[in-house]
Amino acid sequence: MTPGLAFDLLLAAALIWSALRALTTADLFRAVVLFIVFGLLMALAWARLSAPDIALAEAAIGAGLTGALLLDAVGHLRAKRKPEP
Amino acid sequence: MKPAPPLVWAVIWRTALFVLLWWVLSDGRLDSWTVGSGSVALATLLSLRLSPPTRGRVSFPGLLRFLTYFVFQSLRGGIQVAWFAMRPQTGLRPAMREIDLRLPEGIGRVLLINTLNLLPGTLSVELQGRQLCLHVLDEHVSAEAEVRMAETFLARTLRLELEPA
Amino acid sequence: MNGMTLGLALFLLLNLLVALVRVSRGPTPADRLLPALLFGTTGVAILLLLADAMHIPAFVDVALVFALLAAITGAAFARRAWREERETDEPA
Amino acid sequence: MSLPEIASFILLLAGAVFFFAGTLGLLRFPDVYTRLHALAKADNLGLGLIVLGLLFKAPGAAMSIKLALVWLLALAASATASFLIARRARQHSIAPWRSGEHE
Amino acid sequence: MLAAAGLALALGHAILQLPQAAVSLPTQVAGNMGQSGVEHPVTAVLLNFRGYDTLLEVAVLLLAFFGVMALSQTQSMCPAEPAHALLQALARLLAPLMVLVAGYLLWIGAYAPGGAFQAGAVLAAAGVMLRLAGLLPAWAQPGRLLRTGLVAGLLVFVVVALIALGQGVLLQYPSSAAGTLILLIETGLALSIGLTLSGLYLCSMETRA
Amino acid sequence: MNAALLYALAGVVLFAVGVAGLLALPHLLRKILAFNILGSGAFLVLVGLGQRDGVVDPVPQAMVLTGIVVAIAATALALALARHLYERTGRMQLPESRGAEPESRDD
Repeated sequence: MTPGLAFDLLLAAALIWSALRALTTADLFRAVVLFIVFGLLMALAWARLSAPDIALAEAAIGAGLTGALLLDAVGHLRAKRKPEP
Repeated sequence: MKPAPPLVWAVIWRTALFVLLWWVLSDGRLDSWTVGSGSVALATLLSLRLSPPTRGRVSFPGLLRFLTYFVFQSLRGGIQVAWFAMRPQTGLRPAMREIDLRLPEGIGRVLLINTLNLLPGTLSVELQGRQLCLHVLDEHVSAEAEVRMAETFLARTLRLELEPA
Repeated sequence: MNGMTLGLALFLLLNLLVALVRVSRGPTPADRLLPALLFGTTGVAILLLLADAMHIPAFVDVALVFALLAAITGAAFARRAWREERETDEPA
Repeated sequence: MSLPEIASFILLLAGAVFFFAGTLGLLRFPDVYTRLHALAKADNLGLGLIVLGLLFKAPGAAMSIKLALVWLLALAASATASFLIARRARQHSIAPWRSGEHE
Repeated sequence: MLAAAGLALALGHAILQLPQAAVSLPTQVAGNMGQSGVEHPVTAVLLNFRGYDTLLEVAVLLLAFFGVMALSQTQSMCPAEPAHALLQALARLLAPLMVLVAGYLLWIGAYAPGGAFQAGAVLAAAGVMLRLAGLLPAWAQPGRLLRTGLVAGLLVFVVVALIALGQGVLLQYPSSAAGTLILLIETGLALSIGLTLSGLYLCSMETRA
Repeated sequence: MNAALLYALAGVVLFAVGVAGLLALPHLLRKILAFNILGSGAFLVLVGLGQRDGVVDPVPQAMVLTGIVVAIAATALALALARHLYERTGRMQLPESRGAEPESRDD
């Protein structure tokens, strides 16, 4: 097996794993972190697919916007949580 | 001759810096300057707007000495952390230290905090007034000596006066 | 030579994925975030190695964008997300 | 393999070792402050060595400076981010781990 | 769960069975590159061959932004604690660099990977960074300048399209001027994508009581 | 096995995971994450299939580029709507799934 193929296999598995964990883990903050990681891994996947255009867009949006938006939403939910009735 | 006002110098320096950066980015292609001149102008304007020019000047011999010190120290810092991480017993003896800074307020302190985060065994945790709270990996090593050393180098680079401790 | 560079990239990817254990171990939200911050360094290194191995210099630009924006996640976390006083947040 | 190629490879390898150490530190160190040490120092040194190794292969001056710029940006980002997170951790009164406590 | 697994299996099977495409798109694109006005195929597709996709995309972005803005106005706002000097210093340093890099991505788009979308995303990140450092006020009510910037991309696009329409077909530029026109359109696009994306963040985060 | 096809297959799995999550998870933030995963999967399929014979195809790449920007805009709008709902009702679920067990312990 060439290192390139091994890289692709590992990356594909990591993508699927992080997506699954982001949806199934019980903790909302953990889910958001895993989703951010998923987005950044996607940028690597686009690089391996020789699509630097998409890798650039995914990197800029994944690192600059998605994380900020989702972390903000999580903070909002935590700050506003009302005590259970 | 009167010294030039800081604004003119700031404009010249920053434009030169952004021109150099654009040259680096565009790999020196001449046809890039249609977009390049606009981008450099925008970046310079934004930079002047965000950080207004000050009278401070950088000493180049000082900068060179600081960079040598910085590279050498960050090598040491990386090796130290790697050593802690790879030992069978980490042998960490962390502690918190409070130190009064001697650098005056401003860009000097900001650079100091960033530098300390990359130096061996120190992590800045809080800065209130001139009091710096520092997390150290090994309580037996004098954190104060490290801070003083970094302060001296930075003060020389930025031509700043150190305040008494 | 290419094979070796790709092999190093593979090793770094493995490193990155192993570090994801911290996401579930915690214990504080900050600990969980650390693996995401790793992309600022390890991800950049992987991209630089890929640029060299695949002969696509545009990946250096991707790495540049990664490094340029790496601070945003950390800052957004410290300023916006970590607000509560409770720090242990194991799922009930 | 020529001499620059060998030097480049050795530097890349050394960089990978520091990345490994950083990950190890992230997993083994006992609290958030010590883990931030590992992240900020070992990984940045690793990236620096990898950039240095790639400089041997860079086609021109512009590309070399671009690679160095990437490293500088990563340094600034991780130094600031680790300060902000450590500060927040202290504000949340997370006590630093002391030697002798259970790891 | 089972249904999802079944879906995955069926789609995977379909993909593996898919016949080779009758028309080869890469060859078509390569054949028409001469008249596109740019040297990078992805940019040529985005702005010349399938320009109306991009046009509609900007419209969608604006709609989403207006949606977020409408939602944010109904809620009370309170100022967050001021950012630490260190974060402010970093933002002051990085924001001009982000602008420069955005300009670079815009320029390189004509020759190599890059273009208005990536440039817009980096510009938006500069906005997010400045907001996080407390250096940018919130956008409760965008002023006239801001509104103009927001629709600039759409406007430039439409104007160029109308001029071209006078000479032929919608969004088919004369190939002699295609390069300049595309640069013009891309600049407008990058600005308006950058403003819209950062606006999506700037408006949505000011909703805490 | 070629790399483009491998990523296309990974995209199929991601698509299915996203669909399942979108339908099955009650929490709105999770639904938004699932929607994004679904989208990423579809993008991977598009680009991966487009170049499975090794030739890089610019057409799907351009389409995915627009897709990514539209996806982030949709995400921001969805987050704003979800927050709005949360302010009004104190819940992060759609009204019709109120009978399902609440995922209120979300941290």
